[in-house]
Amino acid sequence: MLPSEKKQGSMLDRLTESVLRRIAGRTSRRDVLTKVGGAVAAAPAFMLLPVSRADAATAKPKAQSPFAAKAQAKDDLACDYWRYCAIDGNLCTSCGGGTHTCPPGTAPSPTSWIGSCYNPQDGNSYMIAYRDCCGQDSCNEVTCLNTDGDQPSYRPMANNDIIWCFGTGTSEMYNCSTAAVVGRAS
Amino acid sequence: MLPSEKKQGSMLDRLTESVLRRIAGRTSRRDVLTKVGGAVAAAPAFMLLPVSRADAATAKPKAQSPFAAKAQAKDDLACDYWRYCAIDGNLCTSCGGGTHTCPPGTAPSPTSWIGSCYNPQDGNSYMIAYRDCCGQDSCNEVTCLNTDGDQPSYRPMANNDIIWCFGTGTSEMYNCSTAAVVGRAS
Amino acid sequence: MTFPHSRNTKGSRAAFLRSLLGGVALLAVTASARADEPIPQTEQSDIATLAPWSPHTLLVVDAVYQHGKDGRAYVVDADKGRLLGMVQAAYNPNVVLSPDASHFFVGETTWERGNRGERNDLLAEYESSTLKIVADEKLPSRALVTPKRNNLAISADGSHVYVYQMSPGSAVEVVDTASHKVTQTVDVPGCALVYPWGNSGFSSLCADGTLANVSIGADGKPSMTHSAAFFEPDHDGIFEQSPSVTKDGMAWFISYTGKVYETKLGADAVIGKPWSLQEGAGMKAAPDSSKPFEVTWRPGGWQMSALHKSNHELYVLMHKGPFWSHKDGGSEVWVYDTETHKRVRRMSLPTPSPMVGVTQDDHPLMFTTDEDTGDFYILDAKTGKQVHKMKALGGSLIFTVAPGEG
Amino acid sequence: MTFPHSRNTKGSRAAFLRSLLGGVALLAVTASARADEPIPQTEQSDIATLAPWSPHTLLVVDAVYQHGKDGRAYVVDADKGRLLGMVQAAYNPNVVLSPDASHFFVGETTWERGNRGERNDLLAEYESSTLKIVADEKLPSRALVTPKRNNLAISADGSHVYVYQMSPGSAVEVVDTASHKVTQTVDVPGCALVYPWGNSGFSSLCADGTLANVSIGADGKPSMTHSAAFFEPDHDGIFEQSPSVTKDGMAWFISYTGKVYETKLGADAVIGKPWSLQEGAGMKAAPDSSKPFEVTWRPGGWQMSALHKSNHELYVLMHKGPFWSHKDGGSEVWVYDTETHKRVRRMSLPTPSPMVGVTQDDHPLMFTTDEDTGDFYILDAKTGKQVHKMKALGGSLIFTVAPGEG
Repeated sequence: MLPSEKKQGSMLDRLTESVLRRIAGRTSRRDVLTKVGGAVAAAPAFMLLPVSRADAATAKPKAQSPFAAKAQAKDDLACDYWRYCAIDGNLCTSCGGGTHTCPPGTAPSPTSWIGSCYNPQDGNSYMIAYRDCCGQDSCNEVTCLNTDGDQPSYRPMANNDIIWCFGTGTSEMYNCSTAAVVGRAS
Repeated sequence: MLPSEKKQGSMLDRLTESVLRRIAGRTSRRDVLTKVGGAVAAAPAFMLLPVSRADAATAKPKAQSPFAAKAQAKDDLACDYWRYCAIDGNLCTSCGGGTHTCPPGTAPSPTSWIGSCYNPQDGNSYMIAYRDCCGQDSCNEVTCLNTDGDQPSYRPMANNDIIWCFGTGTSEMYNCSTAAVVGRAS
Repeated sequence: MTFPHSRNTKGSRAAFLRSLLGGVALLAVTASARADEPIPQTEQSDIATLAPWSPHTLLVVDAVYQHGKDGRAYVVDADKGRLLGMVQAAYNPNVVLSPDASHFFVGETTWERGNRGERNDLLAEYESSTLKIVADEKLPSRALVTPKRNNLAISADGSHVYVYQMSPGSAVEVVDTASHKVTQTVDVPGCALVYPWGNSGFSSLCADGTLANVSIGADGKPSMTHSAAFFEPDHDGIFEQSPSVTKDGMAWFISYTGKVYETKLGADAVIGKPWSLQEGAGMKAAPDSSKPFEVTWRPGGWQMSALHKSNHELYVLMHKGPFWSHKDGGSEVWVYDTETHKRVRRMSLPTPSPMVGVTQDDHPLMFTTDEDTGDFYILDAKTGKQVHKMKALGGSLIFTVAPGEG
Repeated sequence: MTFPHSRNTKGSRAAFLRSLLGGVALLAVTASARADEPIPQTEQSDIATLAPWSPHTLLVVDAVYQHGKDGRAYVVDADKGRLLGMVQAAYNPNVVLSPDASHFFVGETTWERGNRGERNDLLAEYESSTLKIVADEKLPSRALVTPKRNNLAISADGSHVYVYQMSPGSAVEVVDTASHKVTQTVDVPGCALVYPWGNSGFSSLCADGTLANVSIGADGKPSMTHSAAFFEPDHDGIFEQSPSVTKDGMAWFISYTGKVYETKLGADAVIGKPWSLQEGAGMKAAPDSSKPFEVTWRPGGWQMSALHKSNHELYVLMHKGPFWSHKDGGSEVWVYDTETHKRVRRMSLPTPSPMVGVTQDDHPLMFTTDEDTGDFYILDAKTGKQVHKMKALGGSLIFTVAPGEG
């Protein structure tokens, strides 16, 4: 068993767990993760779902990183805006979109990577879905690279290098990233 | 009749004239130029050939422009190298090619625009064929914009805006420009 | 109408995954909202739409010289100095806006495998409010040349788009914007570019110093006339980026030395006696290519001129240089009254600019760029005072398109 | 093998024009040479070819973040600091060099109409001496992710290329380089990346802290083993860009805090007890994510490590920062003896760099970049002294590939 799985799961952890169960039926998450496939294993789609929410599990109602300690809640066009604690790329707010709105001419992905960011205004931490807006090449207005909780691509749900443009109905061309609040982290 | 056609044709003028005659058979260049077509005129290919060599006709064995007066004949990686008097784009010498050599992975166009440049070393002016190297996007090492004798695209043989990638056997994607000596201008 | 969508090589599996994943996202949001914990905001993703375009909403064309296959057209709110969105405009692209500003067209060229494979010359049509692509017609060809406004044009009523091609012969493709079909390709041998007039005519500038004037008859058949030669391309060429107005067919052809040929385009184009930009500013006229060393104020740049129609004002980028400096950016904009031929204003620019644009309203804004940084300047067109500076908006900003220009 | 050439929509006419124009060029040159006037040089166009690659000939991968569809791989002569040529490497590309450096492979993705239309995931093969494309295979898919070296790999004998895909499930496509065909796609659920070993095996790093080891049997069938979990991704993840050697299957997996797991890859991978970069430099080990505020020297960047095989030297980009600063570029390179686990050198960089590369010869060169300018630094790997600086070589230089690395 992984050391991180010993900890208490977060709300999102429990949430996605239950969603995962509905989809996977009798296959538990643990089974999916440890299943070793030959050439034709059929279950890889589940890698898009959170495989571990340890970062959520360790979330505290206090700033949990240097980024969080300096974050602000006023200017969503700046890289130190609180929601952007794990964003990598162009801020959609600078590209004609908003914090959870894609610019016209692009489409949001229903998939995303997930961060946990501290809001200095109310002192809570939130789960943030970094959904990419896709279909046009890079918008290049305000570009940020924040890495709180960013894990390698073998932890896809916590990785900000992946082009999260699956299922947009457009090409998988990356334009910008949004940062939608999807729940409380603690 | 165009005022410029009253002047004595240069060697290249006469040369291309004779080449044109071989191809066009009984159709003189003048006829081709003034021919007004409907929807299905068949002769537009001739626009690739020099339509007027007035710049050549006015060539003098002295520097004929501020560029020529300051040009050097030593460093073919610099924009003020004498042959580059009408070059627009990336120097192939900086992209892995030479003054008349394309970088590997690209191909030269058999077509080109033509400039007339003054060589400060021997005091002569030469006709320069600016043949583009094509098949990869812009190489971006040393980029120059010189405009001696550069005319608008309705004078295609004297225009350096056109992507001269016709007939390369590659895509018409511009990588860099060469500057081959093709004859004396005066 | 050809209108490809992204296809996955694992078609049905991909579709299944897509619906599955969409479902997960939805469930996640719903479940969050249901949870007992106090959650201040739970946000669903959406897509912005644009308000109807104002006279200060504009398209900025970026040719991205260093990465030509990623050209783009930016939609900018010039009042706020903010980017509203962008669409691709690949490889020597061009853009025209419909007369009512409800749609715009992008002429572009792609290759199936980036730099290889099948070439696609395309005319894409976008809805201005959503930037959604609504047509994506494959063209017979289009000219690959550093983009000039007049490589693509639209008729006064928006019924035709004209695509200049050079493949390698010169021709103009006529696209019916209702059917999205190329109805014909009109050869214009020895000529180039498209200066449209009215609903079914255009002129081209020719190598022999004439204008070719093409009328498309009620039967759809083109007929062509030529004007007499009125300029000498090798001694004093006319800038391809000279401004014109489609509605009434008026054009102001500006030469390298600064002569302005006011022209009424049409089957029987009438070319006025030229006046001089320098003389209009109280200076002596500039000499032509026969005196290539003489340094004086000259027009120059890439999109080196713009017109404010209702004010009868001609904006020209001016710099000090010798004859063959016609592509040097302007350090100043000189504004002329097209009726008196006099300079009425002179404005210094923040940095020399290769392009100038102007809006068509009563409080016009003027646009310039810094070639080295890609900064986009939004200036008061009456004073030259800076209103906004959009830092590094793009790579190679070559011209703007604003509502009401045609 | 699919191998498209540029096709013109006016096929036969274009072919005719091409032969015609080729003929004209030839005639023109011939006629010039025949003329009586003294002409010092009359030059025909040709195409450069490259000398056999030296240990200092390298590929520099440019992801061009701002214009991703125009990624490229530059071929650089590091002794001269000169560009030798380039090939396209579009949209999150990746590059591997054949063991004898005679060919290289580019994994790339294009869309038929630039940003729309059919998606093409491609494995292009180039001849190193000519940069001519010799194969252009369409793949089932490939992972679209900011490129890491180990998204693409080649076996020790060059017989297989491995393509990591995530569509969205994790899998590895095995390409036979002789037939240019994908012989199979091996699912690696819960795992990512390809660390090849020998001629027919590879490992992947997994979400549960294990290694998945895939052997391809003589019958072509894959079989997989898993190591025990040896790291905790959320507390101290292993850098995907950790270096490995294909020939003997040795890997040095480096964690965010600076632990180095020397590993012998294989069906029964053997993972060594980790040693600490900081302890090897006489400092105390860095804490993991449980103490996220502690600032100390840490490994970081993008391609944050390189290996000199024969010298047993591990090069690591180091910077001072807190735990989650693993993508901060290194202000210094620390060099370790992989046998003693001690730091043997410490070199300051001209500017902080997200990538480091090193050649495999006895007089090794080291490579870094300035992210903001795209400058490429060629340094003496033994002293850190600057040998050349190639100004603005590219947009987003992410890693280098030099002969003999595998």
